[in-house]
Amino acid sequence: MLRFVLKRCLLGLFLAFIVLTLIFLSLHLVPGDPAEIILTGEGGGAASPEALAKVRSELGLDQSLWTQYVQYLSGIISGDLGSSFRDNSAVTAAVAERLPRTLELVAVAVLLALVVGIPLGSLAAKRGGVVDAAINLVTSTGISVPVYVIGTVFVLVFSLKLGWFPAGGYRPAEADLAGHLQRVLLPALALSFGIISVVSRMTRSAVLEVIGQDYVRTAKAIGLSGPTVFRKHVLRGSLNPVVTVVGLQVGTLLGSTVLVERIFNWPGLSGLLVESVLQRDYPVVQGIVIVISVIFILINIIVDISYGMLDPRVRTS
Amino acid sequence: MSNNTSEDLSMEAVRRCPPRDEPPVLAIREVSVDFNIGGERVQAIQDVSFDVYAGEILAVVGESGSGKSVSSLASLRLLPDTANVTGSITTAGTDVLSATEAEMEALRGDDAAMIFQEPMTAMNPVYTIGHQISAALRAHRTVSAKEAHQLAVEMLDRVGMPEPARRAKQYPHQLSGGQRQRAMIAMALICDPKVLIADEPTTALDVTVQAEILDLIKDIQQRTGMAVLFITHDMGVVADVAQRVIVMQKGRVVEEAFVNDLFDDPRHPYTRKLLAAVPRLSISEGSVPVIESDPAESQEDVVLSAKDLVVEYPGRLGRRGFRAVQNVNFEVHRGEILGLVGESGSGKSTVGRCVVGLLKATEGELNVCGHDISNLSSRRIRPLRKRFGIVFQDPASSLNPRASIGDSIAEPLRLHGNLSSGKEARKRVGELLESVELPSSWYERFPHELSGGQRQRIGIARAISLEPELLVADEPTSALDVSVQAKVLEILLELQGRMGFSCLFISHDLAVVESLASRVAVMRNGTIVEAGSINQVLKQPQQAYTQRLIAAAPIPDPREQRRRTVERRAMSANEATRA
Amino acid sequence: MTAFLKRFHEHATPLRYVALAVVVTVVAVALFAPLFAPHDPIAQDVANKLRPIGTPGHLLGTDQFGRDSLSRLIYGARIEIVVALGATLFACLFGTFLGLMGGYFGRLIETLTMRLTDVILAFPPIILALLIVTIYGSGVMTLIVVMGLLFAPNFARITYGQVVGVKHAEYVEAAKAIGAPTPRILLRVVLPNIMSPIAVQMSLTLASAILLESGLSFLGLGVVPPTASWGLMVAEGQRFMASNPDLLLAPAIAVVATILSFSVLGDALRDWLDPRSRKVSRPKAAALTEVRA
Amino acid sequence: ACGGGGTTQGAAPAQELQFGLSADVPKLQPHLDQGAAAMMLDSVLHRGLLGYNAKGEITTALAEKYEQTDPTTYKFTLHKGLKFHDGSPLTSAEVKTSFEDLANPKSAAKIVSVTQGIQSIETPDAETVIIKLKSPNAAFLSYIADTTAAVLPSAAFTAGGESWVGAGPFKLVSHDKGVSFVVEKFDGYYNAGSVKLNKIDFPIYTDGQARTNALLAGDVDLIDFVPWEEFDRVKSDSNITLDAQSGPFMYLNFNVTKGPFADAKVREAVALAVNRENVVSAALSGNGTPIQGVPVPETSPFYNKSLANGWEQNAAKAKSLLAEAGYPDGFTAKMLSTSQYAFHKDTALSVQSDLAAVGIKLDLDLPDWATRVSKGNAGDYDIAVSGSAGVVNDPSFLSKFVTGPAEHTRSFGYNNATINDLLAQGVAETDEAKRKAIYDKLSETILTDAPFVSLAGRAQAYAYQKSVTGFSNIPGFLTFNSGYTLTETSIVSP
Ligand SMILES: Nc1ncnc2c1ncn2[C@@H]1O[C@H](COP(=O)(O)OP(=O)(O)OP(=O)(O)O)[C@@H](O)[C@H]1O
Ligand SMILES: Nc1ncnc2c1ncn2[C@@H]1O[C@H](COP(=O)(O)OP(=O)(O)OP(=O)(O)O)[C@@H](O)[C@H]1O
Ligand SMILES: [Mg+2]
Ligand SMILES: [Mg+2]
Repeated sequence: MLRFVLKRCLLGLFLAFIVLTLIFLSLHLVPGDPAEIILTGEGGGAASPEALAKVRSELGLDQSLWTQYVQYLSGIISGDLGSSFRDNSAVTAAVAERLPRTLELVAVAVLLALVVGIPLGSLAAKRGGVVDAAINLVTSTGISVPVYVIGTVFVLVFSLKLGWFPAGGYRPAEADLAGHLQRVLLPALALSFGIISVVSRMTRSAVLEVIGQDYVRTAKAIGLSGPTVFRKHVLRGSLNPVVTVVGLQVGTLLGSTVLVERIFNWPGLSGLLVESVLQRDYPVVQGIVIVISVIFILINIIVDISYGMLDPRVRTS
Repeated sequence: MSNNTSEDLSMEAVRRCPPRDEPPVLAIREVSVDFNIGGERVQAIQDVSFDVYAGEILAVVGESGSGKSVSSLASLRLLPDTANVTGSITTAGTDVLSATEAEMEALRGDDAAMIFQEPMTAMNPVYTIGHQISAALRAHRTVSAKEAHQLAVEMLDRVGMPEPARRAKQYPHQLSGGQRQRAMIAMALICDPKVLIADEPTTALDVTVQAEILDLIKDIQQRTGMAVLFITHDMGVVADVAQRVIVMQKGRVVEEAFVNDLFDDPRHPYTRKLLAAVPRLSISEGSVPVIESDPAESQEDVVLSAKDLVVEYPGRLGRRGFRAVQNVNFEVHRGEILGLVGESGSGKSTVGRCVVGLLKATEGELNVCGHDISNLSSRRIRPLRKRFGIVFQDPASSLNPRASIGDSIAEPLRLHGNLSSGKEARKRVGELLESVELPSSWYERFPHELSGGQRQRIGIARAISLEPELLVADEPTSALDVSVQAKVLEILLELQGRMGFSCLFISHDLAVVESLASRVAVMRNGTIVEAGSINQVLKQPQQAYTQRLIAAAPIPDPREQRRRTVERRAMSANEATRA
Repeated sequence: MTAFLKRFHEHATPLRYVALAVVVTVVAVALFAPLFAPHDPIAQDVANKLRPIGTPGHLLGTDQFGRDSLSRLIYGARIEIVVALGATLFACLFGTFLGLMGGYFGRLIETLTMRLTDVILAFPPIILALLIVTIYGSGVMTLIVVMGLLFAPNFARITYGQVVGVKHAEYVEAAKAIGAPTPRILLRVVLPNIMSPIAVQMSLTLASAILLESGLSFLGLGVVPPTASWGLMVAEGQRFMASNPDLLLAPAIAVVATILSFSVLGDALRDWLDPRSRKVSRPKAAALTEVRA
Repeated sequence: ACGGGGTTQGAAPAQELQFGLSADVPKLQPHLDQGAAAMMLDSVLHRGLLGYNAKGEITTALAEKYEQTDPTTYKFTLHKGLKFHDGSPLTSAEVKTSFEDLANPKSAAKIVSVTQGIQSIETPDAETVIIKLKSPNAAFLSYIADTTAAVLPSAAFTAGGESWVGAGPFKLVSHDKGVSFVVEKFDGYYNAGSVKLNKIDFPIYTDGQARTNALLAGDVDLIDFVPWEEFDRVKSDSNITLDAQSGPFMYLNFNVTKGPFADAKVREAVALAVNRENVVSAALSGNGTPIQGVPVPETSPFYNKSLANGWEQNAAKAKSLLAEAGYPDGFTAKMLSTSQYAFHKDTALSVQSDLAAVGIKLDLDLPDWATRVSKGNAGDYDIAVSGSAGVVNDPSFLSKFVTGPAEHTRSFGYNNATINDLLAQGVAETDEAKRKAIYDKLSETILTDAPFVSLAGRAQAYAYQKSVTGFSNIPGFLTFNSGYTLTETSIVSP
């Protein structure tokens, strides 16, 4: 077990290295020049060739790709993710500041998704018929309506119409806990819509798969109550695909909450990532991608271990 | 365990006159069940009625597929949704067909417990057996988890599970077929039910354990007055335990009688046929039907030989592995059937899996059809596969649940039998189905739509479809009624006669082994303790274990069986005092 | 085909027929878009812009260029079907293949296949899409490949998770024992037994594909305007959501209806594959209550 | 809606303004800054010698007074005792270093084309600055009144011009990256007495819709850059003032080094083929003004009505021009725009449709903005959609669009000696009538040579709660300097 984790972690490091190299190379392949963007801004500015050259050399972009790569790698090894092209601040600090915010959104959303999605999917599987169809309608809507549409509707209804929540924004929890929570809820809810649907649909199918097994009949035969049979035998046996999709969702969301972040003006990691790509802020993009990929690789390791935990027949080795 | 005669006599009395003044604990009245298969209704049982009284063991025997399991499942309302049940069923005072779900929950496992036919699929693979047994207890009694576990271990001990404390922490797939069945039994008995519905509870058990289990059930029954519905196809077991017997055929009850009467004077033709087909262990009869193979000829042709075979199962999550087979040596010659008998959990199935290359030998040599199979890559083994077949011990789990049974049987034909067309495949499958006494029209059925015995026959049909040179048959007839069993044995013998087919025949039914095999090896604790010709081993067993095994084999004659039980108990008591 | 319909009928519920009808309609409309569309989908008529749903001559209204929403919806179906289905199929085939291999063989093959998916997954989807599209240029083919690549790991992981649970099953051993070659075991034994989460994932992926297409179109990485696609229409609609919600409504409903239909059909496929639920059992339960009454 | 700012209720409102800002500003470099958000911060944190009032007229700022002693010499007298936020003194020396930086081509100052014309800067005493130009420049003062000509402390120049410390009316108290800026009134400001706001909180709302929603929900008091799609919604709220002015404008560029667009006739044909009303209506939701000629603002004294509509839509003429140029059946070309900004994309779509009508088929290339800029700079396009603004309202701003090195806001490879000449004459001329004649001539040349094709002026709007008074949107290109009016802004109880 320990060996397995250790092996996977080492492998994970290697993977992170590959990701890093790929992202480094592809960023440099993408058209668009950081210096131009820095100097011209979003507006229709113009920059002189001299100024461009100066900025490029300041950013080290005039060196060969190889040199840049080696420099970047040696930075990484010493724990330095470099500094932003745009404001020279340390990428590590930027990530450290933004990551918890996005993690918070994702965590709340996933929690909501589990709390709502699993019962919903179970209900659909157990009841069938009209209930199933109705849940299918809800979840299909949940996965097919873009999060930015749901988010916008939330703002229009809950903030503008009803005035229950502020229309987005961010307050640090340590300074203003109530304000912070007020602002987490809507985006997390909007985000959770899709995950709820995914979890619910996976649960439904897995439950249907398990519910006809002989051991479920045995569980009934020893007199366990319906809910207990369902929880301990049916659900437990259905968890594998659910765990898989939840793991995937968490990982994917880390980098994809940008639209929600935008609509609710939530200053998270994903927004920074996309903005940094658009601004060709290579070090920030690289830093964020690395962090996300490391987290994702960890999640995958956990999910893989959980297969063995969930089903003793799976040998984790 | 005491064994004085007076108790036996009183038991004999009980057998004759079950107390009829109280209402039956289990009353089945004109129950019919049909299943919906592809929109059609298929009748499984029709107008079945019988009663089981407190303190009584009612044996249900009959054709495989005659509706024994369906009737028993119906008594606890455990049939799948596709079943339609009519009639009336009263189980331990509860009107099963109209009870609320909560009433059923209170009933199941507490007043009425059930032992399922196929323990592999009937136990949840993700919980330890200890957990599952204590869950059964805690569903009805308020005990702490720790206590429950303790009681579960005790129960496991009582059902003869070796090293119960360790086993309690194991998962079903880590146990042998018989061990699983014992866990299943422990689960059913843990709450001291008023009525026990036991569906072939001892099929996977070797006779010694079987005898112990039967004793245990009888014991509990005497103590608590439990009513037992005992489904079995083993007439010996019937003779051993039952007071009354009902015989089922084609979904109906065709005969009901006290056990002695049934054996003395069977009325229904089917019952007569059934009794006639029962293989009898020669020792009980004095005559030995010997199938002598020519040793000179077979010496040349060793189809299968094992030298110092060792098999170890890997431990989970870095724990130490488990050595299931140790230094086993044996040979099977061309045209020979070697019987492999022995204690449950002794490694018989493990040897069998090893022989067909599903498990790698940890050490030693295993020569199959001229190839050292333990050293072959799976790619190299594949072409050999059409030369040997295997019947798995657990038919439910060895059939692909997503494939129709026809496809499952056709698969080897498609792979090796160079079939010219789909039509031909259908035809061949039809023939094979009929050869195991199943209608050829069942091609499209799925495994879960069959009875246990029917599934087992699918496994046999699949294994013999290519007419293999070597067959590993792991308890191939354990779930079959004796008439079908006789048919299957006949097929095997016919194959042997026709094409010099050899067989490693794993069984706990000594009579079957005797009727089929020329030589037999007895396993215990992963080693072969005794081997030799049938005559030698069964007539003059050298090892105490073998002696016990033979003594424990039930005889399909209630009076004789009583006598033997007494003898056996005396023997084990002696052994116990000696030890 | 008739066999298929018969089989379908066996599991049919009215909802499933509706779903089938929707899918057939969408496909037909996509195929014969010019026949159905009342207007040229890219013809602008700014004077008639942002008309509400129900405007005579423009059943579903018009967008900010005065283009007919209905016609755009009809032509958009083409792109949507090609892109979303194409990407889903590609992802499913590729991902399931990886997962099967990785799960079944373990060891080196597992490391290679599953770690490959880890690498793909490690890139946030938007970034990966952005990178590929900016490097290779946008277009239908790029979209299919990008999205296929993006979604393949999901299939791979789900398949993997299922395979590791199933590969030690006795019926798999039984298939080995009769000498079935490994590819056949994988396809005929393992796959059917793990199909249902994959089928669910397919309908989920279809939805994700349409959404991502929308997101990418929004970022200009999707189909090149003025070509219509539903995703593009949804993205555009969002801009005018507060002022002209009608613009969003039509494509959103089209997307929801299509995804709903596909997921209903996905369920049908699941039931179809699962022999235990292949006979719809509802009438039976009713019969049982009758007996009790 | 509930108040997030806490400024909308109560008898005596705290003078604290919640200003929803359209973008984060990672680095503040007043001499370079071109974005709306950065310029907004520049205008509150920094000050130059001069400034603008609400009407867009030049006013004094750090300079207490100024005079033009001869056509090329300006003398500025600073207020006494000026201080930066950090307490360090602001004297003529700091003004000098700042202007030297502005004039240095390497520093890429926004107004470098103007400041390069500085001959010398003299500082006879701590309060006096004398700037001499190489040649007269009628627009010089307008340029140095822009926020970009802020006087920075010398520390800024070691930091590459980055400066959060200035001499403006407010000082920065905190910057939570990506979340907000908070500034407080700076008591050392030369005119601190007249500044009414004590504090301005700038929460950042990058998404236009989110920004609008925040305003409508009452979370903020004022927002910049109201998205065009939202104008109606904002207007319909009776508690809110929408303050729109025509701002930057949309136009087309050409790659004149190759293909059909090398021919002026084709370019003119394009100019005549586009329907500008449609651009305004479709891309700007109707919130803009069609520009059918050279984009000199109507309010400018240099506006010439007869020339202003020289590119009025005329498809027939466009076709005949195409035929003259040898393209009677039109041709296919690649149009560069960006999908990152919807109005750029929609402008492209609108133009695409109009040009198709005269036979020019355009394939759209809609990468993200960074790629768009690169491709624009490299000339990787045939025709491109651009949007930009002059720094000042003075017509000299036109030079930005027609002369200079290759640049994405200019037609690639375009160089016209006549135009360059006229532009030079225009700034050198001080007599207004003569200037007008020169610019009329310039306009005529532009109309036929079409170095760019103007399309539409974008309405640039701020919106604020009715309780906010004194803030106003400065007209024309000066809209980005509107932050200057925050010194007069206050919050009154409703
Ligand atoms: N996968 C496994 N992991 C660990 N131990 C196992 C595994 N399978 C079997 N065993 C152990 O190996 C021993 C031999 O098992 P095997 O199935 O060969 O017994 P058997 O002789 O066939 O018994 P039965 O007659 O009950 O079927 C048993 O003690 C069992 O617990
Ligand atoms: N779920 C089901 N769907 C359809 N048919 C079924 C189902 N279960 C059982 N049957 C059919 O009902 C009949 C009775 O089955 P049952 O399991 O009761 O037989 P059995 O007497 O227990 O036989 P065995 O001794 O082989 O276990 C069989 O013909 C079987 O094929
Ligand atoms: Mg049965
Ligand atoms: Mg066994």
